[in-house]
Amino acid sequence: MSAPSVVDFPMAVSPAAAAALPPWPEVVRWLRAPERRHAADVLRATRRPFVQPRCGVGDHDRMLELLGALEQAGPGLLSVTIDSHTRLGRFDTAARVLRERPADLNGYPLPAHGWERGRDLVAAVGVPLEVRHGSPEARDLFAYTLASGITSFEGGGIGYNLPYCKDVPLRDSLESWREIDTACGELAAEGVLVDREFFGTLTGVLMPPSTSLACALLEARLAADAGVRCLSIAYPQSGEVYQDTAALRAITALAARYLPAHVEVHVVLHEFMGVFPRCPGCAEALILFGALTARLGGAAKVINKTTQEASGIPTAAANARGIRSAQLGLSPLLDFIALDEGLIAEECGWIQREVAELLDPVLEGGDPLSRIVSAFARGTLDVPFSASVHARGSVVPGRDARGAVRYRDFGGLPFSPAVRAHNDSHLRRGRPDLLAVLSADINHFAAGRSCERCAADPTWRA
Amino acid sequence: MSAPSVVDFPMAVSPAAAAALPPWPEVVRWLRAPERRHAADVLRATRRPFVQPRCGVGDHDRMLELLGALEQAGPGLLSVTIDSHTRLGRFDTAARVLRERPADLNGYPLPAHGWERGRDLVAAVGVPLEVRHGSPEARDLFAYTLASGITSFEGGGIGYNLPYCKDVPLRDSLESWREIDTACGELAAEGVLVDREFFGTLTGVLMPPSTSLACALLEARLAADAGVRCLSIAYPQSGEVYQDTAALRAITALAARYLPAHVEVHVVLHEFMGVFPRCPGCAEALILFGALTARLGGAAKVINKTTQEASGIPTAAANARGIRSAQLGLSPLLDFIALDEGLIAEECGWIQREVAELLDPVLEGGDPLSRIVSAFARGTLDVPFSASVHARGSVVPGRDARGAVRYRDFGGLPFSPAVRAHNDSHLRRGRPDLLAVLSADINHFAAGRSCERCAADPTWRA
Amino acid sequence: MAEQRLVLLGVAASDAHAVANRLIAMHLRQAGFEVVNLGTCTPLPEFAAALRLHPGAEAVLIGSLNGHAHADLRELPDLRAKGELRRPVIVGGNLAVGQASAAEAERRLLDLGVDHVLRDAVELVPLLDSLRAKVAV
Amino acid sequence: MAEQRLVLLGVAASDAHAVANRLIAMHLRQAGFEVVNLGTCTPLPEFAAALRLHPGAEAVLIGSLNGHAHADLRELPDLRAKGELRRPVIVGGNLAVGQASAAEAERRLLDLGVDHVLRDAVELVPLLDSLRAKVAV
Repeated sequence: MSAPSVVDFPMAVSPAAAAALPPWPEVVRWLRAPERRHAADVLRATRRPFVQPRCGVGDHDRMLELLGALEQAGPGLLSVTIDSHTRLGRFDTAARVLRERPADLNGYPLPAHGWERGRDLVAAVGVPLEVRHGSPEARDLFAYTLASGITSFEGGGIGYNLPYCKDVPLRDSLESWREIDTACGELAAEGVLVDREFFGTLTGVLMPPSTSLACALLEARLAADAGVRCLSIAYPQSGEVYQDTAALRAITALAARYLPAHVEVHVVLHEFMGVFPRCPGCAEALILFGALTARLGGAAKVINKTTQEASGIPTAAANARGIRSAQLGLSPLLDFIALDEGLIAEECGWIQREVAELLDPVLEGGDPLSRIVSAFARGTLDVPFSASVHARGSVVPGRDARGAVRYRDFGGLPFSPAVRAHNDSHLRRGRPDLLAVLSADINHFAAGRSCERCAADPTWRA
Repeated sequence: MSAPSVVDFPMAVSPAAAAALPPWPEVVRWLRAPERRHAADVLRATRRPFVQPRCGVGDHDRMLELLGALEQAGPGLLSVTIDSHTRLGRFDTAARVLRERPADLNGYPLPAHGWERGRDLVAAVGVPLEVRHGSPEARDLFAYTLASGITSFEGGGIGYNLPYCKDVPLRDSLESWREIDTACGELAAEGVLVDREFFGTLTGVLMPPSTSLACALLEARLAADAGVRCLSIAYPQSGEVYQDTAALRAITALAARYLPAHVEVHVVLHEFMGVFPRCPGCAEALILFGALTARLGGAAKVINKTTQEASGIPTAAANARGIRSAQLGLSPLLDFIALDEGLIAEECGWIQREVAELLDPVLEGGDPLSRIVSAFARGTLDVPFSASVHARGSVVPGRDARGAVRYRDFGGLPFSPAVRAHNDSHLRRGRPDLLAVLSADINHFAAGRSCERCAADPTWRA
Repeated sequence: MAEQRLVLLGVAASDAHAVANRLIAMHLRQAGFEVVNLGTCTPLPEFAAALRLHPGAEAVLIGSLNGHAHADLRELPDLRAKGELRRPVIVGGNLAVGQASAAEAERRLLDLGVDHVLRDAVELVPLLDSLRAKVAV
Repeated sequence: MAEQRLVLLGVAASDAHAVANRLIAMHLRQAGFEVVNLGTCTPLPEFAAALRLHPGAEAVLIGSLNGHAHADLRELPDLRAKGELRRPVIVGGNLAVGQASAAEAERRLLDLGVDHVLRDAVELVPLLDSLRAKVAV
């Protein structure tokens, strides 16, 4: 193996990473090996939604065990979820915790383990892997991902910044992700299709569909412009099945409008990302419901939850059980279930219109990246409950009577009077005891009403 | 306690049973105790379907453990399933096997254990019990059931004879069950409501809905005439959701037509009773589907299956998991699921018409009991795949293109030309390789196509 | 015109499973056989008595689905010793409790004097044809 | 006319959970407070600096949801010793990893010099009112 150098990689990686990694041509050769199966292959081949769990522990052997246990449950893809230290680029800290107390890591520290172990993970299971994390700046991690032989990578400059960081400028995160996407373009030219997934879930709580889709489509547009050919757009389940079905179907229509024709777009549903019920029956019903929603909305995959969601990182058994619960919702026996197509079409039309009113001002003009940054600064793009100072966070969401997520306060969003009137026809705006109302909306599924037992007797489980 | 005597009981019990049991007034006093909770109370109170598992092992302590484990899963009622020796009245054999190898018993031998232990079972759990068995003649068992404090008892002279016995005359079984029903009437006069359930499942394989409902309604009519006030009518899931929903809804309409107004009627769905899939994912999906069907059809309860159905009596854990799988199908989150009401109404109308054409000739005339016996002898009532020589078994069922169960051969059933034409419009009659066609229909759900994994790759599990 | 072929059919003594029995009867009748179906729960002496009544039967077909085939057929050597059931006895179904011991269960049935053990009903008519061909030779 | 009441609000240093922070800010503003919201991931010295900028603040409210409250606040005694953060410090949220140790976690925070630990945000305004009443007396 020849000595690696920084210039080998088609993006800026740190000298330490460059020194640790194999040279770029070797990485490309490894990725092009005909026996390699890629996430894009799975996404293309699927006729029904498949299930993908989250999955990451610190210790390498335990990670191998976990992947093996989850593979038994029949996921379409498996995840390598990265720990918090690594997400923030603190590879040394991750390495130290790994040596001292690996159980303290809340994910798999891929750079600390090294790319050879990454290849072990790939070799250990029969389905391709995706690296999932939450890094505002992920070039080194992406280099380790590719060197490991993994060709599916989640994240973008909006969705992996605003919910996770207080003060990383959007321009910095967007520009660093542009390098990652450019590298994907170079790989595509070499015949290696990298699946890039965008985290439309954002802050995960009461996310209005048009905000989710607008942010993910902007990331997808930047990625496509940089050369990415395989795009997965993820939307978080609100829990109102008509709204969710409409939002999932809107992704395909919006992609046709805002993305170039030569890219392939896969639709992803995140199982409910808000406050999960503690009752295992309610949690399992919610998981099944999410998967059923994915099928109704025509998603390619479902990112799954478990009955232990409310109490932290699940055991392998709970995670495997979560996969099976989602698969139940995907059973062909439930294919008879259909929704009122008229209602869905109407909801889908409004979602597309809202998204267009958010996207068009950003995309009709000069450099989209700069216009995104300034739109968030002005509040004409916004994210509720943003952790970052680089989004205004002045939008306030809420649930309507059916449970669909609407805008309780539009903040600075540039919606037309028609969109505003339609929104307000579902959800009366104004602020009568906002804390209580918002808390109730946030805890919509936590209140133990999702299983037959809780419905019959809300007191049976505290 | 005074010396018991045969004449105490309002039905003929054997001298041995009479000697072993407490006197009738003491049984009635026990049943009337205000703290006693009865199955009828649960059935009346339910707003959504609840789940009831099958449940019976030979050893008393293991039975207590099993009931305790299943109660954790939240059933609405629990079962005491009786072993085969006891079902056939061989109490001595059951007692011998219980002493020598209790694990060889395929149910709980209540008379061999005695009524005091029966009361232990009742006291051990917080939900009422039902005795489920399969006895063509069950007076002694019913006496032990009442003495135990159990007021729900399955069976009737048709459904507990034709599928279980080769040569017990129908008149004998019907007359013996009439005594049981008369005793229920006397108890009703004393203020004790016994729930009597009728096993419309019959031989359990490809049962046309009108045959199931006709037999159960005849048993219910005889029971009501003898004084029973609380009737549960059970229908076996065919697996075609429109047909099953229509059949469940038809029960209420038919009960209003054929049963006196003063009785209460509860609708029961038996989860699919045919050849169950071996794939655990398919089996679990089928269980969930059954429960969802029960909700759509407005049933009060679901008698459950487990993922171990294909391989025999389930473990306690598998049985508890089966309850939870059914509860998933009953989750309020799935209340958005609705069917085309027009299709259901049409199917429901034809089912009612078929049942009427089977029942009216039997009920319009003299003593219904005698007319039932002669109708089965003539084949104007019939059961496919009867184990008994007292039904002709010349009816041949089959599945139509949607999977609904129709009549492939009407045998001697007195259907009108309109009913025949409607049936034949769904299922072409005639016999092209009947063995292959019937085997395929019987194995409809065994073929591993009910879960997402099998649908994606039918080879993944043999 | 071909002569009418006749078989005796029934389910073993301890077994009330009627579905496969009815299916096989239909299948054989469709294939042109006359079937004397003794139905479920038929003890071996009842098969012997039926054969005395229908001496033209070319085989005795016994189904068993509850795993108790060996116990239900244990009188076969005695009956054969008395000159009864002198036709090929063909047994099919689920022959043992559990899958692992199926081969073992088959061997024990053959030891008892059962002539053929079938695992799939579609083998039945070809077997009857081959047995008849042997007799004809 | 009542004078404008002011509080400092923020989330502990290692914690990016913004939802509860935003909710509490809205709640307090609705209750008439001016809220200086320092947002997520705010180290204790940043709270101290904000208090120097806004000396009229009547309390410092710190949310913590990731179980690391004690580690994030361990500089409190030092800062107090230097004359900083001389206002009631009120902490709320999920204070420890796991439920069992919640009471223990609360005691350790109080030992560190935290003045009040709240488990429910609805207790916040009544607490602020009672603290103000004490000051007024």
